[in-house]
Amino acid sequence: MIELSHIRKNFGDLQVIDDISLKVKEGSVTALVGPSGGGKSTLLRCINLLEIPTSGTIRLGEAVIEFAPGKKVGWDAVQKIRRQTGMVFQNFQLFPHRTALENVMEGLVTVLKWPREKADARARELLTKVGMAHKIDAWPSTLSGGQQQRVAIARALAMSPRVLLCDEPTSALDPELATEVVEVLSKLAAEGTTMVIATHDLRLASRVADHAVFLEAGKVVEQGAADRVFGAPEHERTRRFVSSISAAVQSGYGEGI
Amino acid sequence: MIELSHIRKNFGDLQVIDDISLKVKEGSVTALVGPSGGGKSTLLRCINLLEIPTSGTIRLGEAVIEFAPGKKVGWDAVQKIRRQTGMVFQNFQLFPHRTALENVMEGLVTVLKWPREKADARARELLTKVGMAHKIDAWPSTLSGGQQQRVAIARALAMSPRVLLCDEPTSALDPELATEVVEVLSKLAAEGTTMVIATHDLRLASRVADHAVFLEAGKVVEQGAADRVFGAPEHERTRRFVSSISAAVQSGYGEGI
Amino acid sequence: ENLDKIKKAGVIRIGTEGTYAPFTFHDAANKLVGFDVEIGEAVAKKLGVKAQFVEGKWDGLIAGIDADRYDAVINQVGITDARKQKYAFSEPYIASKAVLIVRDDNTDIKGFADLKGKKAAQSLTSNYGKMAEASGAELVGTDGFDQSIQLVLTRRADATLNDSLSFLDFKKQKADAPVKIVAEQAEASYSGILLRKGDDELVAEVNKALADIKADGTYKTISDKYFGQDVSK
Amino acid sequence: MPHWLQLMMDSFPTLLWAGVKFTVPLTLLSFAFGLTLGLITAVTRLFGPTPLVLIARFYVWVIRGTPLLVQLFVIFYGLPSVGILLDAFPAALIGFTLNIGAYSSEIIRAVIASVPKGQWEAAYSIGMNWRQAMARTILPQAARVAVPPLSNTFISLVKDTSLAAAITVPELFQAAQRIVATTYEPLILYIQAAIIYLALSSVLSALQVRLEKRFSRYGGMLEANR
Amino acid sequence: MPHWLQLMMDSFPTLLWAGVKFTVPLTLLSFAFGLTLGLITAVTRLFGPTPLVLIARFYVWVIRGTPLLVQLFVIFYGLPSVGILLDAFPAALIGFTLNIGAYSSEIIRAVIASVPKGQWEAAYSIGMNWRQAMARTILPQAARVAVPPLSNTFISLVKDTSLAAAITVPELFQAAQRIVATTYEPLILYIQAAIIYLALSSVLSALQVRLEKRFSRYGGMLEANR
Ligand SMILES: Nc1ncnc2c1ncn2[C@@H]1O[C@H](COP(=O)(O)OP(=O)(O)OP(=O)(O)O)[C@@H](O)[C@H]1O
Ligand SMILES: Nc1ncnc2c1ncn2[C@@H]1O[C@H](COP(=O)(O)OP(=O)(O)OP(=O)(O)O)[C@@H](O)[C@H]1O
Ligand SMILES: [Mg+2]
Ligand SMILES: [Mg+2]
Repeated sequence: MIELSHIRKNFGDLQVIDDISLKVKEGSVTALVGPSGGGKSTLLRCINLLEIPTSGTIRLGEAVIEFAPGKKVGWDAVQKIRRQTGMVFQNFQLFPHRTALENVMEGLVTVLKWPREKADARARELLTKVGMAHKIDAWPSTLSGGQQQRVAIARALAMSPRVLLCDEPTSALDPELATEVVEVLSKLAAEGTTMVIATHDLRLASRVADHAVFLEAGKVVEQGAADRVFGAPEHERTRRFVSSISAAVQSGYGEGI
Repeated sequence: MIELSHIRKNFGDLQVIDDISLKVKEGSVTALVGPSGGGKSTLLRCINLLEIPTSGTIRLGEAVIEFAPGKKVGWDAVQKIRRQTGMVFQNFQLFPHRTALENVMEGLVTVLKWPREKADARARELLTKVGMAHKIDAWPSTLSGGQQQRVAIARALAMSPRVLLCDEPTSALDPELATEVVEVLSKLAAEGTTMVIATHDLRLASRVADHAVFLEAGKVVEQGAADRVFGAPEHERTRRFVSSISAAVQSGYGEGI
Repeated sequence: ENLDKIKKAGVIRIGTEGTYAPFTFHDAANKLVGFDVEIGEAVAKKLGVKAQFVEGKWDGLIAGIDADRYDAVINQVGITDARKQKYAFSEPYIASKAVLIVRDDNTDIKGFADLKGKKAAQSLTSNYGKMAEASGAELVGTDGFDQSIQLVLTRRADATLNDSLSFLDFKKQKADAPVKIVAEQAEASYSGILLRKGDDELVAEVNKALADIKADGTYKTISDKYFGQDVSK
Repeated sequence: MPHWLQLMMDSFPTLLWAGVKFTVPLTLLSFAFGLTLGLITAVTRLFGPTPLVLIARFYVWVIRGTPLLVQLFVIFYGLPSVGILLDAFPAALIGFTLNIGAYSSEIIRAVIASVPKGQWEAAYSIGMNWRQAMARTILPQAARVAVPPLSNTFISLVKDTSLAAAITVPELFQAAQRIVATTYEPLILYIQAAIIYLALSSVLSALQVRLEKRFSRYGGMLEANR
Repeated sequence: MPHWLQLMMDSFPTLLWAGVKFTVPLTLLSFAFGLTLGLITAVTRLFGPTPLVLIARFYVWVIRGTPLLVQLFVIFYGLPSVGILLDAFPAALIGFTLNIGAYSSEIIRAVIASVPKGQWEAAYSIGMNWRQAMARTILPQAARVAVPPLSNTFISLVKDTSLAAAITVPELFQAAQRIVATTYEPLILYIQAAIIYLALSSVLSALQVRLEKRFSRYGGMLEANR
């Protein structure tokens, strides 16, 4: 479904993605984990070309684009890839001038040209799913962090993309809600949507991911089946990272459980 | 240290904080937990008067302000409270036109009138503490989510406030970093800073908090010693909320540990 | 060949300001009237065509004849050597004398010679400006006679030069304005109809028309109507 | 009745009529065309290929840099020498349109650029193309900041139309000057004209307030007195 | 040498001198004063008590709504009747300052309001008072959007100073008119004046580009051609 080969991304002199190759199977869920600043967001943004990679090749379905420094990428090709992908941004990026409902309807009406009533019904359904039925007409600026995040998720889901890219989709959610949202996402995955999720919530990752990729400093340190990467990491670095949570769990409320 | 009595906050017809009374002892750490939209951020913002409560009384150190609908609050009184409090915002709110270093120096130079070199040294020290030494001269717009959050924490710490209000201070951090940041905060608490932390990371909460407050729909459902609230919650609602994580842990990567 | 064009169109286009009483201005019914306007109409009639007036500001008026926006300018254009170099003029159709205007209470200025070192408010594009300058006055630029008078009234300028006819019109409107004439120029200056160069036929026809209206009394009627006297000399 | 009041009342219909007949249509038409031109210019400068960007910059540079009066002169009196003879009204319309286009393009460019990049990304991420992103996401947000400076431009235009008098358009101010020519009361007549201009601009100011309210209703910024 | 070129070369020093002596100082002084007045007015409208807000709105309404020429006339020819007799230059300076103040206040108000509320909160949260927040947090961010519309106002001003001729200030355009009076070449002289205006505005345009770069270096928005 998605195939990245030798993707690099530089910002000026800074190499943020360093020769990453990755395959994501249709209908699978891939978790991108790793320390802050490791390049998770950037990699996700490269997949739907919000950042144009410095070099490498991206294949998404039938669309293939090759990148090289100085080479311009055709708008059509970009658009072809973007039409197949949805994205939940780390900082939500809701449209401030549209209500929660309108945010979710926007793509349906503008891009898919659905009639308003149909779009309205679908948007309400999705907002209800993420527990936002009571805030349908609220402006984003009046929503709490978790509420904004849920609208952002609903907005991305609305387009029923073949590929859903989620950047920390539960970072602002309390554990209960996170679990619910994870459920929604799992169901989506089961229905065949391909997902790539950047997250530092290893619980979420291990719960929904088939495949896990551990990214640090723009390089893939370890990747493989999620169970294996989280359960029995091969690399020392990965082991330390994964264990940091168990440590926290053990020393913290974990005692109380 | 901080005493809220009968605080209410309405946005138009919507009552977001509903008669909350709360005492926070000097040097203690209070965790505000609860579902998304429960009013955690709003309550924090009421404490340093970024939102003016609709009614109630706030005491912070020697400053006491009483609120009533239609009653104007003096700027001096507000400023007196704000000078004693620092805040880490849920969405960071870095100054986009200042580099990471300048963001941290800003308060020292402008408010405390420190000489530039002294402020510079202090800012570097803090940024190093939160693992941001390598991004000292970066603009906020080029920082990853977690990096922004760490700068925001450093900015708040720089002012050495008597009271530190943290709104989801680890939401964008990976578990390793979260642990480190929690350590920094714990040390601060040990040194006598009073802290109120809104968080959905119950591990963090149980790790650093003396006192826990469970907020839902603007009301306090349960409060008490953190150990007790997380370990043996009295209320059915709290129990369910706390158990949602243990559930996640058990079904998720917890198995692998 | 311009003459042919005019004849063929049946219209002569005349540029004028429309804001210079009593020569070219709008009456209470907002109709364009005035001495120059009626002269233009009378001349056109003699040419066997209709007069069509185009109103614009002074600087534009001159540019407009270059750009062929009209065939003639009738707007109290003084006949000077400088202008003759670029444009053709008809025979003069009016003679006027420059007068020196000061405030009632001004006793310093008694004649043109006293202008030396004094401030004269003048429309810069007019002949009078040059006359004042020649007398040694320092010029204060204005957009027209009405402003020049204002400057004199507010003592920002000591004097203004203009033609006697305009001043009379002004006094008619504002009898109690505290200004007076202290001197009159000895020799009259003449204004003519401004035409493009290189069209001698048209100049000749216009001159003939001017002569005709003087001969048949039309000119006198117009002159009496606006000034109560014959202003051709 | 005092003299000045009489004069004002007498001249009022004449001035108003000149305003309605020339000033208002000239203002409205050149603003509509100019705003379109400004949007095109702004978008070209932000997104166009380099040659077009240079042309757009040149256009803005020349038009902003030279007096409107001179531009009108060139269009009306200068173009005939290259065989283009325009009537006064169309000449004025072209001049004002070019002007509004240049000034408004700077404003539009600034406000488009002020919308955070993330909003483009959000629009693209739900599959919008550039045009849709611009129309539905960027411009509505940019409009909020654009309204006051654009209405500055619009309201200036109302009064700048008086320059059309220089190229023989008998608009409001010219009408006032005509009356001054026979009454020698510039102050009274000009104030009279100013009152009518003020009435026209007040309509625009009221529109501005409405638009500002409309574009700001989604909050997220300072609640402030206006 | 063709006639027109000769004429241009002859008149150039005269025009330039008028520009340097009157146009430039008038522009710079009235912009400096006007911008200060605009900032005060904008802040009053955003944060002031209601009576002051009403006064500020009235000021903006009247000044934006009436022609600059009339304002100059009233100051120069009208005020003497109440005993205030100003020289031409100060009268012009007052008129232009009031104008820049009104127009720029609208721009400043819009851009101040465009900075997200969260930035005020961030500034307050580290203990800044209102003044510090404004000076160090809000205005620097607002400046990014403000530069193009403000430079519109500034560049317009350069050319509007020609209106000062109406109240006898012998500035650049009037110098051109004086030469027109003897040469009857308005088009050539006006183009000549336009070239000098263009040179003056080019300095401002260059300044605008520099300021835009400076205020935008922190990124977060569209990378675009300019
Ligand atoms: N526009 C940019 N210009 C320069 N550097 C950038 C830019 N965007 C990202 N970076 C840098 O690239 C690195 C990777 O950033 P990225 O946002 O991908 O990290 P991340 O893995 O998502 O981190 P987090 O978990 O904190 O969100 C960071 O060091 C960041 O500072
Ligand atoms: N300015 C506002 N206007 C109207 N409603 C608001 C405003 N700010 C917050 N609210 C509402 O108040 C409620 C509480 O919001 P708050 O941000 O305090 O929640 P929270 O507990 O911090 O949630 P989260 O965990 O999602 O951040 C929410 O329902 C929100 O929609
Ligand atoms: Mg990220
Ligand atoms: Mg919150």
